[in-house]
Parts: sequence; C-alpha cells; structure tokens
Amino acid sequence: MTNGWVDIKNTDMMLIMGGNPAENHPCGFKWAIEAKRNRNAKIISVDPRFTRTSAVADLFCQIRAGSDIAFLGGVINYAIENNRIAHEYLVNFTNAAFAVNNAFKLPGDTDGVFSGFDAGKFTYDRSTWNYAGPGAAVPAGAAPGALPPMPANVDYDLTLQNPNCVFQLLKKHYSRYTPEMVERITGIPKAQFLKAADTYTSIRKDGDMKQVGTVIYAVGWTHHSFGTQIIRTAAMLQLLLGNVGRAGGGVNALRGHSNIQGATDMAGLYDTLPGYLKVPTPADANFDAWMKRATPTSSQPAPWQSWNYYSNTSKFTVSLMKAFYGDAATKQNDWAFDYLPKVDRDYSWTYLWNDMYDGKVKGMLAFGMNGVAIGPDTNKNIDALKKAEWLVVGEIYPDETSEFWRSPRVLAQGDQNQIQTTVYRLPCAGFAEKDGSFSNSARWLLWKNTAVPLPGDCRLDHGIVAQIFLKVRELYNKEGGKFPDPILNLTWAYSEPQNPPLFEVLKEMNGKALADLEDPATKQQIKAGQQLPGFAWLKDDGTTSCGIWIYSGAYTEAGNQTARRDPSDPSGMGVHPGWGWSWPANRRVLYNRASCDVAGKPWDPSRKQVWWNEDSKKWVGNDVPDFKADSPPKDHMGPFIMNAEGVGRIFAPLSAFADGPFPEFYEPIESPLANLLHPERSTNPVVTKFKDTDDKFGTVKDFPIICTTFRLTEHYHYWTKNNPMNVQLVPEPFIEMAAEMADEMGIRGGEKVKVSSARGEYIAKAMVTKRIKSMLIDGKKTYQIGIPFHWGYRGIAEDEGKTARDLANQLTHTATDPNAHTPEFKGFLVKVEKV
Amino acid sequence: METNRRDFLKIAAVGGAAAAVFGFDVKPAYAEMAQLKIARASETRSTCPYCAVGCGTIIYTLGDKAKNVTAQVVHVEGDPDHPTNRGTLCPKGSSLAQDILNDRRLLKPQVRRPGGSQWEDISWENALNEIAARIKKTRDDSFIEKDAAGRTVNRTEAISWIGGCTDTNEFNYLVVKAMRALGVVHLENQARV
Amino acid sequence: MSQPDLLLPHGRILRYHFHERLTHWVAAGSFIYLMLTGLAFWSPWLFWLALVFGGPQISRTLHPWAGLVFFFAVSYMYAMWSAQMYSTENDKEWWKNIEHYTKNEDDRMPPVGRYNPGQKLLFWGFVFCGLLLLASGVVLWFPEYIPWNLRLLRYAAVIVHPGAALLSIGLFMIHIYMSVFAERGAFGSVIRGDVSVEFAKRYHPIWYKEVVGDSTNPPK
Amino acid sequence: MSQETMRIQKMSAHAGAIPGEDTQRTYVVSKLIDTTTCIGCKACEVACMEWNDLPFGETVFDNTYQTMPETRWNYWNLILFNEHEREDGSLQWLMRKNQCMHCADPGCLAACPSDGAIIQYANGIVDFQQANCIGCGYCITGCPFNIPKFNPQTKRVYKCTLCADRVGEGLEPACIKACPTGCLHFGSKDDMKDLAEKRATQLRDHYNFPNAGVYDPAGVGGTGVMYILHDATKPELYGGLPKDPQIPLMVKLWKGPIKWLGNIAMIGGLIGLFIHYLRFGPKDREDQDIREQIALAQEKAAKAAKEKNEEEHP
Repeated sequence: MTNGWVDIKNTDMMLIMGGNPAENHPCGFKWAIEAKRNRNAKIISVDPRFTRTSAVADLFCQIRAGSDIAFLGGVINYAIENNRIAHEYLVNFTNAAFAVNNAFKLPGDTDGVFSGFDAGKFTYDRSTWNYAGPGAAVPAGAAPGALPPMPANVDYDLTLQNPNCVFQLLKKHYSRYTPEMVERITGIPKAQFLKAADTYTSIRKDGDMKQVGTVIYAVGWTHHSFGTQIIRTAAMLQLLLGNVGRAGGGVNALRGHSNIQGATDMAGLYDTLPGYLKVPTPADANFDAWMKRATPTSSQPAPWQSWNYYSNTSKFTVSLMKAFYGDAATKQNDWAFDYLPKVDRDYSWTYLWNDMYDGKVKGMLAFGMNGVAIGPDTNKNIDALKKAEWLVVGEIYPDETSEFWRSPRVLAQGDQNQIQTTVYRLPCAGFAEKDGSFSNSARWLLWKNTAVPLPGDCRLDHGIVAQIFLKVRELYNKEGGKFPDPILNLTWAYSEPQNPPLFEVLKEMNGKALADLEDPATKQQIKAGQQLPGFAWLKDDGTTSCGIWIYSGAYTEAGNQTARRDPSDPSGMGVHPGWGWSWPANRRVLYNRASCDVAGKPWDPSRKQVWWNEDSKKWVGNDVPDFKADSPPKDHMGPFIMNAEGVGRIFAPLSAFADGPFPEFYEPIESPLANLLHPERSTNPVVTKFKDTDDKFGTVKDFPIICTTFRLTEHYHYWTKNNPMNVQLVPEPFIEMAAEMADEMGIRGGEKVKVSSARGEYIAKAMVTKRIKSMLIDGKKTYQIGIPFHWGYRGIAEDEGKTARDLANQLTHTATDPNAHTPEFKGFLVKVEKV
Repeated sequence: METNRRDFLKIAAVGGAAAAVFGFDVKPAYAEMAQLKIARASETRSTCPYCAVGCGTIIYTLGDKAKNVTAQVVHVEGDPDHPTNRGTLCPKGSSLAQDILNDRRLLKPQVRRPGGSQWEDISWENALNEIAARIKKTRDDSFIEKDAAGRTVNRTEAISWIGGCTDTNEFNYLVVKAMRALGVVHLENQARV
Repeated sequence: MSQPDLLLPHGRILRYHFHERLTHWVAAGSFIYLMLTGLAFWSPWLFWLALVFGGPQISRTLHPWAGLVFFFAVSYMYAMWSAQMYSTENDKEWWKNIEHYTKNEDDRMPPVGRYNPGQKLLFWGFVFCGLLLLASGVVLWFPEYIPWNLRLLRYAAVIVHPGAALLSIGLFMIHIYMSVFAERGAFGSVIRGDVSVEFAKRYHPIWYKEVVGDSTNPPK
Repeated sequence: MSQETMRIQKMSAHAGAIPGEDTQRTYVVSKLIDTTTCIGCKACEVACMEWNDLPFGETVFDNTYQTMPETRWNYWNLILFNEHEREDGSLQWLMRKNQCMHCADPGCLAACPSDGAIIQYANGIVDFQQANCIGCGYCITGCPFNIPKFNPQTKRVYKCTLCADRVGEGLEPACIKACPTGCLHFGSKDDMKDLAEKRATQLRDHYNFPNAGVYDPAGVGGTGVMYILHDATKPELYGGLPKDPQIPLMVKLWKGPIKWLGNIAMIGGLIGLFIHYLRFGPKDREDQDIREQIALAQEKAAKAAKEKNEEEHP
C-alpha cells in the first residue's frame, strides 16, 4: 500500500476492484466504512461476482474477469475527455509533460504491439521506449542489445500540447477505450460504466483538488498474464487525478498474508535481494559493473531537480554484503561479489515447478508453503514432485504438498510405490509459539510475543533452518565440497546459533556501524558497534552493515522500534507514528510531498500531511516527509524520489516493464473471444506458455464458461480447513453460478457439479445465486463462475469424506505475467456439467 | 464475583419444608453468572497470522506464567489499542484459539521413504542429518561455477526453496541469507503467487 | 334378564370389576400428579408444588409421561365404558330435574341406569379433555421440534392445554365431591368394587333392576 | 442481598416482588446493528462461540453463505443472508445479525413458568438461568423472534446472554468487540438511539435509501438490540424480521385473562362445593331410614291431620 489501513478513513471515493476487502481484509475494511460514515464517501465495487464488498458498495459493476485494463483505460479516457484531471499535479508531479522518443509507436498504430516487437522471440527491443532529450543514445562500447540511458535532461512541454508528450500519447492511446468498447469488452453496460466513471472522477469536478479518491485492489489484479499492467493503469489514473501521495488516496495493494509484505521486502524471491536490490547477473563482471547497471541516473527537465534516491544503491548493497559476510566481505574481494549466485533467467514459481517436472530440480525445501495446493496446475506440481529426489516440508498441519504421494491423483494412477521421493515432514511452530516481526500491508513492522510453549516435539521454524544450515556448514567444514566459501563465511554470530533469537536478527537487519561514524552536517556521531538510526547513515566503504536497508531504523540504539505501542494519533489522520515502525524511515504515506501543491501548501488544508515551513526552511508535518527535508519548493524537486525522474511515471520508460510503457488491454490466455482492439494480437504478446504434457490450454469451443477463483472471509487459504470453527462456518466447497445459467443447465442449488478445464476437473456443490448474472460480451451471452479454493485432500471435512478431495488449482494454468511472473489464476475457461 | 448467588429467597414454607424432607435443594439460584474467564489469565500481545491487515491480538493463557504452569490458550481477542483493528477481529482471527490448540497439529518429525505408502517416525537428529547430507550432495552434484560463456555464476539449480508468507521477517531474512549462501536460485515465495 | 354373577352375599352388588377399579386409580393417580405439577407451572404461587414432587425439572420431565399414562387409562375407560355412556331419552328428563339432584332430592329424580347423565358427562368430559391435553401436550412436550413456520401449533397448545386442564380440574372437583362427600358408598365402590343394594336402588334403580331382574332370590 | 439479585428487575414466575426492581440507579445497555455496513463476515458468530466456549455442531452446504438455517442452542448469533432485487433492478445482499433482541418486555420471560429461570437485569439484559430452567420450552413459544433453543441433552434452553458476564465487568459483548466494520455498536440505549437516528438520517440524505430507519419495535416495549435498516418499512426482507413483533396473543391470553379466569373458577368451584355441602350435605345420611320414618310419620301425621280437619270441617 502507498498509504495505510487507517488512512483509508480519509478518503472521499473508493474504487475497489480486483479485490474483495470486505471478505478478505475485514478489519482493514472498517476504515472504508469509516470513510462512508464520517465523510459520506462512496464505494464503487467492480468485480466478476457480487461480493460482500459489493453488498456495502454504492455502485456495483459486474466485470468480465480479466478485462480490467479495458475498464480502467475507459475511465482514463473519460477523465481526459471530461477534463476531470488534476492539471497542476499532472504537469509538475508526473512525466505528463515529458517528450517521448519520436520512434515510439503505440499499439493502436502498430497492430496491437508497441514499437520494437520481435514477433519471433516474443520480446521487445525497448530502446524506443524512452524520453526525448540529449544523451539518450546507446553509449559507445555498450554490450550488444543494451538499452540507451534516459536523457539527463528531458525535452518537455508544460502546455501538454506537444503531440509526442506523454500526456498526448496517453490521450491518444486511451481514446480507443470508448464507453462502447468498454461495454463490448467488459460486459458492463455503457450506462453503468459511465455512471462508474463519472462517480469516480467526480472528485475532480470543476478543477477541485480537495477531494481524494483511492484505488484498492488485491490479487484479483495480480493473477493475470497482464497483472502488473492492470495495476499500472490504476496508478496512472491516480496520477492523472492527483491522488497519489495524499491522505485517503494512493494505490493500495491489500496483501493477502500476514507477512507477505515482509517476505517480499526480504527478497524471498529469486529476482531481488533484501530491500528490492537487483540481483547480480553473469554479465556483471564485478561489483562495480553490477552497481553501474543497478544504479539509475537522474533524468528530468533541466530546470527541475530529481533526488533519485536509488543513486545510493551501492551503499545499500555493500552494507548488505557486510551483513551477510562480515569480515569476509572486503573491498579487496569486491565485497564477496562472487559469493552471490548470479541470475540470468526466469527461476520464478512456475519455472521452478517446470524445472522439477523436467527433472532438473532434485530437492525442495517447503516451509509454510503448500505448493501443490497453491498451484497453478496442481496436477503438474504433483507430477513434478514425483520426480524430485527429496522434499523437506516444514508445517504445522498435514498438508497436500507433504502428502502428494498419497494424493487422490497418485492413488488413482496407482503408482505410489514407484515414487522415489523421500519426504521429510518437520513439525514447526505456530504463530503464538514464536516472537518476531510481521510487516503488514501498510508496511508497518509489528513485533509479536511468544504466548504458549511449543507442543509435542515441534521446533521453531527459524531454529530448524539454522540447524539445517549449521549441519551443512559442518559437513563442508569436515569434507569440503564445491565452492564452500559463502557457506563457511556466512555470518551467524547469534548468541544461540541453533535457535537465533529473533531480536538479534532484527538488529542485524537494521544494521550497525562497523567503525565510528559522523554526520558531517549535524556532527552526530555513532560509535562502532552501535545500531544505526536509519539508512541515511549507510556507507559503501564497508563501515556499515545492514541486512535490509529499508528496515534500517527498525531496531536502533533506542531499542526495538517495531515493539512500540503508543496508540496516539496527534493529527487525527490515522498516522499513529508511535505504533510499531513503518518502512521507510517510519513514513506512513509514501510520496507525501505530493499532498502539497508546487508551492508546498497542502491541497486540502483539512487533511494536512506534510508541508514546507518557510521559517525553518524545512519540510515538516504530521507524517515523516517522504522527501529531501531541506529542498525548497522553488527548486522543483520531484516528489517521487525513488524514480530517477523524480516524478510519477504515466509513461514507464525503457526496461521498467516487459510489455509496454502504457498498459494495453490484452485478453487472458484462455479467453472466450479475440481481442476486440486487435484480434490478431489477442493476448499479451510477450507471454509464453510451457509445452509439457500437463500444460494444456483450452478454447471457448470446448470450454465456454469463464472461471475465476476466490477466497472466502470464513477461511484462510489452505490453513483453516484444519480449524473446526471455520469448518463449521463454511463446511464444504462450492461453485458459484448464475441462477440463469443453472436454470438452463437444470442445476439446482446444492447439487453436485463438475467443472473441467483443459488441465483437470473439480467437483463440488452448486451455489445458485442472483449475485452473478449473464453478460453480453461483444453482444454474445457469456457466463462466469467462481470457485472458492480453500479445500484439498487433507482437512477436517476432507478426512471425514465430506468433499471430493479436489483442489481448485487442478483447473488453473501456468502462464504468467511477464513482469511479476505471477500465474493467471483468474479468468480461465472451463465447462460445467451436472454430476 | 461468586459463582452462586443463592442467598436470596425463602421459598414458600410448605414447599420448602416438604422439599427439604426429600433432600431437594429448593432455593432457585438467582443471577448465576459465569465468571469472567479471562479475569486473571495472562495476556500476551501478538499479531494475527492470517491476512496482511496485521491485527493486534491478545492471547489469554492459563496461569500467571509461574514456573510450574504450562501456559495454554484460554481465549484470543483483538487488541483494542492497535490502531488498525482497534480490538476487532474477523472470523478467522476470532477463531485463533482453535488454531493454537488444535488436535490436528503435527507433533513429531516424520519421513516417507521411496516407494512408501506410510509415514515413519524419525528422530530430529536423524532427520536433520539426512537433510543436511542431501542438501550437500545435491549442491555438490549440481553446482555451476561458470556458465557456458565462462562467466562466474556460482549457483545450484537443483535445490529449491519455497516459503510461505506467515512467518516472521527474521525467519525470512535467515532463509534468504542461508539459501543465497548455498547458491540457491530457485528461491520462491507465496509473495509471488 | 339378570346378572346373578354381580350379586354378592350380604346384600352387596358388584359395581366395578377389578380391571375397572385399577384403571380408575391409574387414571386418578396420574391425574392428581398431572394436576398438581401442572398447577405448579400454572402459577408462581403454586410453584412449590413442583418442589414437593422432586423439583421442577423432574416434574417437567415426568409430567408428559404421566400424561401418557392418564391418556392410556382414559382410553381404556373409553373402551370399557363408552357403550354405556351414550345418552338416552330418559337422560333428558334427568337433566330437566337437575335442580332436585343438586338439592339431594334424589327421590324426585327419574330413575337412571348404571351411570347417571352427570357421570356420563364426566366421562365424556374426561375423554374430550384427555384428547385435547394429549394433542396440546405433545406439542408442549417437544417445542423444539415444532418449526418456526408451524409456531401456530405452539400458540394453540398454550391455550388449549391450560383450557382443557381447567375444564378437567372442574370435572375432577365435582367428581371428588360427588364420590367422596355427596354419595357415600361411591368411594368404596372403586375400592372394594361393590355397593349396597340400597345404594344401587337409590342411585341407579334401572341398573339395579337389570342386575337383579326377575330374580327369585334378590339379595338380602 | 447480593449485588446480583439487586440487579434483577424482572423475573419469571416469581411470587411476590422482584428483589432488584428500582433498587439501583443504572442505565439500560443496548446493541445497535447497522445492517447497511454489515459485511456478513461472521466474526460476531465466531466471537460468540469463542467467548462462550460453545461446542461445535454439524453444518451442511445449503446454497447460501448462511452458516445454518437458524440459531441453535449452541449457536446464539447467526447472520442471515438474503438476496433482494430493488425496483431499479439493482441487487441488495442483505445481511442481518440475528440473536436475542433483549426485549424490554420479553415474551420468553412472560411465558416462563419457572421461578427465576429467566431474568432481566436492571441494565436490560435478558438472561436465562439454566440452573432454574425446567426445559418446558414455553420461552420458545413466548419469543416473537424464534431465539431460545432447546438442548435435548441437558433439557435446558439457551440463548445469547448479551455477554452478561462481560457487561457485568464493564466490558462490551464479544460480538460487539469483534465486529470488523463497526456495524455493531454498544452503549446506553439512549446513546444508541441517537447514533441510530443520525445514521438513518445520513442514509436518507446522502445515500440512496429514502426509507432508511431504525428498528426498535414498540410491541415488545422496545428492544435491547436495535437495527438500522436500509428500508425500515420492509423488515421482513431481512430474514423475516417481524414488522410489528408482539408477545403472541395466545401467550398473552394464557398468562392474562385465562389465568385469572381459571384461578377464579378453581377457587370459586372449591368454595361453591363447600357451601353446597354445608347447605345440603351428603345425599345419603346414616340416619336415612329414620329420616324416612320421620318423613313417613310426618306424612302420616299430616294425612291424619288433614283427615281430621276434613272430618271437623267437611
């Protein structure tokens, strides 16, 4: 979230789409209700199903799963056509005025692709996706295929009239997303779409800048083969309306798991290092080459400034290497650059399983992660695990992954005794049995305490990892082996190495001084060994260590900041600066400089976040300014300090995205019709599919119904099927379908139906409801169904034989988003039959 | 508060006397209220492990944390001080007591051997030794120091880690640290899906 | 036609066979229990009655079972006696003279058979109330099985049950009064089974004639 | 006298005065349920189950999100889900938390025959005292909201206590605390009424609900649980919420006129019979024969006198 949970209470308008917060984040959703109650705010709910969020919304639109970009593009078009835009914000805080390379072409002009498409390789040469300006040429001697840099000084037109400026391109691009086109693609009747567009953009009616709107989404947007671009479209809309950085505004991802934000920050993912640092590639010959590639250079109109905070990348990275390798990371050995594995291809989730399926991945450690159930394409994952040599599962309940060898699929195939995989199942600790911090969706780090002892023979998860690692290290110590250096030199200086106390780990993550440090400006001193107060102190000379730069400040000399419990909120705006600790630097709303006009005065004086204090010549406020504290407004430094341009990106240049600088509507991989904008280029052109036996794709001829998966408020993923309370609330899996469709098929509520996709089948009872209606997609009657996915083959109801022991992900496919590599769980094709 | 508040009515003499002869307790119990079950339980502040709202919870446990007590959950309730949830909890958070005290919990290490159809018990020591040996062997067998172009890559593509998203930041940090040190690149997480 | 088997020595006539007496007392016992426990639930002032019978919970538990016993006893009575309980032409005359009956001027009453019309009324009253009490009692016994959309049944039951109970209590009071206080010898008839010739002649002259008939050897 | 009995202001089937009636200053507490912000998440259901440690029961899928068709003896708090199409074609998914309404004039209490089995505290909470419950189920009949539920095993009736144990200690009920959206409110009845009216006004003025209003039915003296409804003219849409709930007429008749008529009849009957006996005595006195002889003698004497008279005055 750019903002936070409590901050939602400050909004006037909510577009809730690709998410169902009333069901999946009920306690956070209270702040949406508070906004309704106290500000007469409105909720627009756009969803394939009428959900419990829709039940309290002021306007509901039933959208075809996967057509979100068409809807949002239509809203952008509406906002521009009706001048419902934040002009001053747009010109000064976004790249709307930036001129774009003449060679850049929009998909409207080039058969559904942007300029630079290689139809053979399904990739883009992105060199034309750049701003215009001096210095935007590929430097001599660069590697073949290297992208040009952004121009140091960008050509611009503050009147926004230049036909090649971002705003004009945006306008042209989305002028194709007419209300009629939106209706044909999304199935939302034109009148209803216009009502939604009018309602949402009404906050900018007659040039008003006081009101604020927020966009709230969840995995209903990410689970697509163009998921990142849906979110981009929303971000662009928010920039267009001047809603980013403002209390009650922003683009708010509601994350689904207690510490999914922390796991992302911590880089439990192949393509990043802690704090969103870029991983080294084999092409990075040494540390400096890596830093040169990873560090952006600023690019903005000449009279403007850009802080370009990522120019500090090397400080963050050296400090990380010092945290990982301590004294073994020196300037002489390139900060142990060789210790890091180099990454130059896609190792993401579906590739991981595909590699295991192909016999390349021999062993897997799965902790708190039910990979078989989570899918996509459960059957493929089961088939992949059959080929693994070993699997280690750390869990608190019996799960589908650890028991893949006795899944219904394996039992039906009868090849259990041929499965050579050795499976270890280790009993782990429940949340109440361990302490440590979670980072919530609002980036708040909150410490929790141990309440009960471990039951039975369970061990702490981090203890198990430590014990395994230390045993491996012992083996390398004793026996030697391939490149043991990173293993032997990894810092593990915890007071109890077998069970590292988590507060010590948090201290390491926060970072400490390795030598005496002094801030030249304030003369503040930090002694060697002391905890750092924040990431501003990080150095790239090896005198600081920090496990994750964005968490620097979480555990300072003042103690564990994540355990702070001061509930006060002096501004009344839900900032709560003394509760826990928020990254970065305890800021609660990101980009909050944008809550002020160019002169540094709040857009809405009744919702003051930060502002320029002319007397102290500083940015001050109710929140920590997300800005260079002493940069006066007249310097025109951009508020989006993490972007090299300093401004919000309506046009995302160069390598930012794999599939285009503007989002274009593409059909889901399995879709009932060809893209109405460009039928020849129907789906996301850079998405590729696996071609294994288990990777089958269906067409509308065989699978005429659109299917989407979802969560219920009564259950949590594949966890609460072990909890008798939640099982009582919703005891059985079901399939939600339109009453009209059920009538046509002769299905009555409660009867068993079989849903099949090209990959697999799923049997559950029908929930026949008026909450889903038939839709006219390009004039053709189309149905959608929804499947809640909380069941499997191990659980209370499952073990009692009350379910078909199917997993919803037996139906889903493995095509992924090219940017985030997230699979397309939503909006695939199925057929439905009465059992 | 006492459990029984029976110190009130004197029942009609005849009935009372007659009933007393037969040994019946004749006095109705008026306002027999349940005791506040958390009145003296220990409070521990925690965070709900489910979604990313990160609601503050208070776990009430048996006993006062004295040495001779094995704390067990009595009740779980929202933390009213927590700015986000202000004491509220959803149906999942409200049922956390059933998650903490749940008879489906895994309580001992187990192994399924190749071709096996059942779980077998295994000691922690043996399990960890076997796992460490397998990790080392797989790593040594598959470690790539240089790629086809001769560039240093120092990675193994044969070991994978998949992690859930309900464990702590500190756990994740230790995992990333250890896995990167092993050269693991198939490092993925619920955060992806 | 006489029934010499009913003629006993010492001028006694058998009025009730053993199975009749037993049935009567089964009905009477259960009725008294039902009445007293029922009254306990009827009025807070009488709630102590339930305590006397082992506590209100036990009373609540046993009351319906006692009700079944009562109903079966009444049913058996019906099987035994209903044929004798139908109204006759003579009864109308009796009713016309009811005033004399209440003034103990029995000699002014038309002769009656084994049962006088008042007794017949009592019988039918108990049969009728028994049916109502059973029907409403079953509803009240298992209120949890009466679904919400059939709640009218429960509403009816809470009126019918006390109504029928009140009616039967009224009958009961008259019955006790008549049998214990007014007609001496009647009480003995449901204990020992026999009545005196005088009793039979006085209160049930037609029955007396039926029993004695043209017997040449009338009891002495 | 304990504090607890002083807090009792109404008591079922109690002979004589109620010990706590008007003996303490207090205010009536009340729940306010804003159905317009209810998301049907069932947190209240779970919080209720958890706080009261109620045992789990069997449920089956029934083509609805509703946990079960109606509340159970071990499930006191149930959200009712109803799909409703408005005149303009838009869909409403109405959710109503159903539980004991804690009526000011409780039908259950009126119907209950057991001394102190149902009580109403001075703060308005209607509570079942299972120790005194005899399991007759009259409360089930007396309730216009279908709330009290019978446990066949214990033969007692159970329902929402409004967490009397918590409220007694100064805490809010468990459901109130849990409610994620804040559609549940708790406070003094006066405060809740104010809040309800304000919200209803907001719904009428700023949202498209011209008939929004508050449900606090007068037929049962007002309720300790009030609702804010999108359309207060149609409470039936919310899972059959009665428009004008009353203690059932039959129960009123039974506990009112019939009871008094019956008492009069029974007592009158006893007295009447006694007087009859005094006046007329038994039908067959032990001196029956003497009386007959006396009567005969008197008859004879009268006859003789008459004859004599006739003789004297022919």
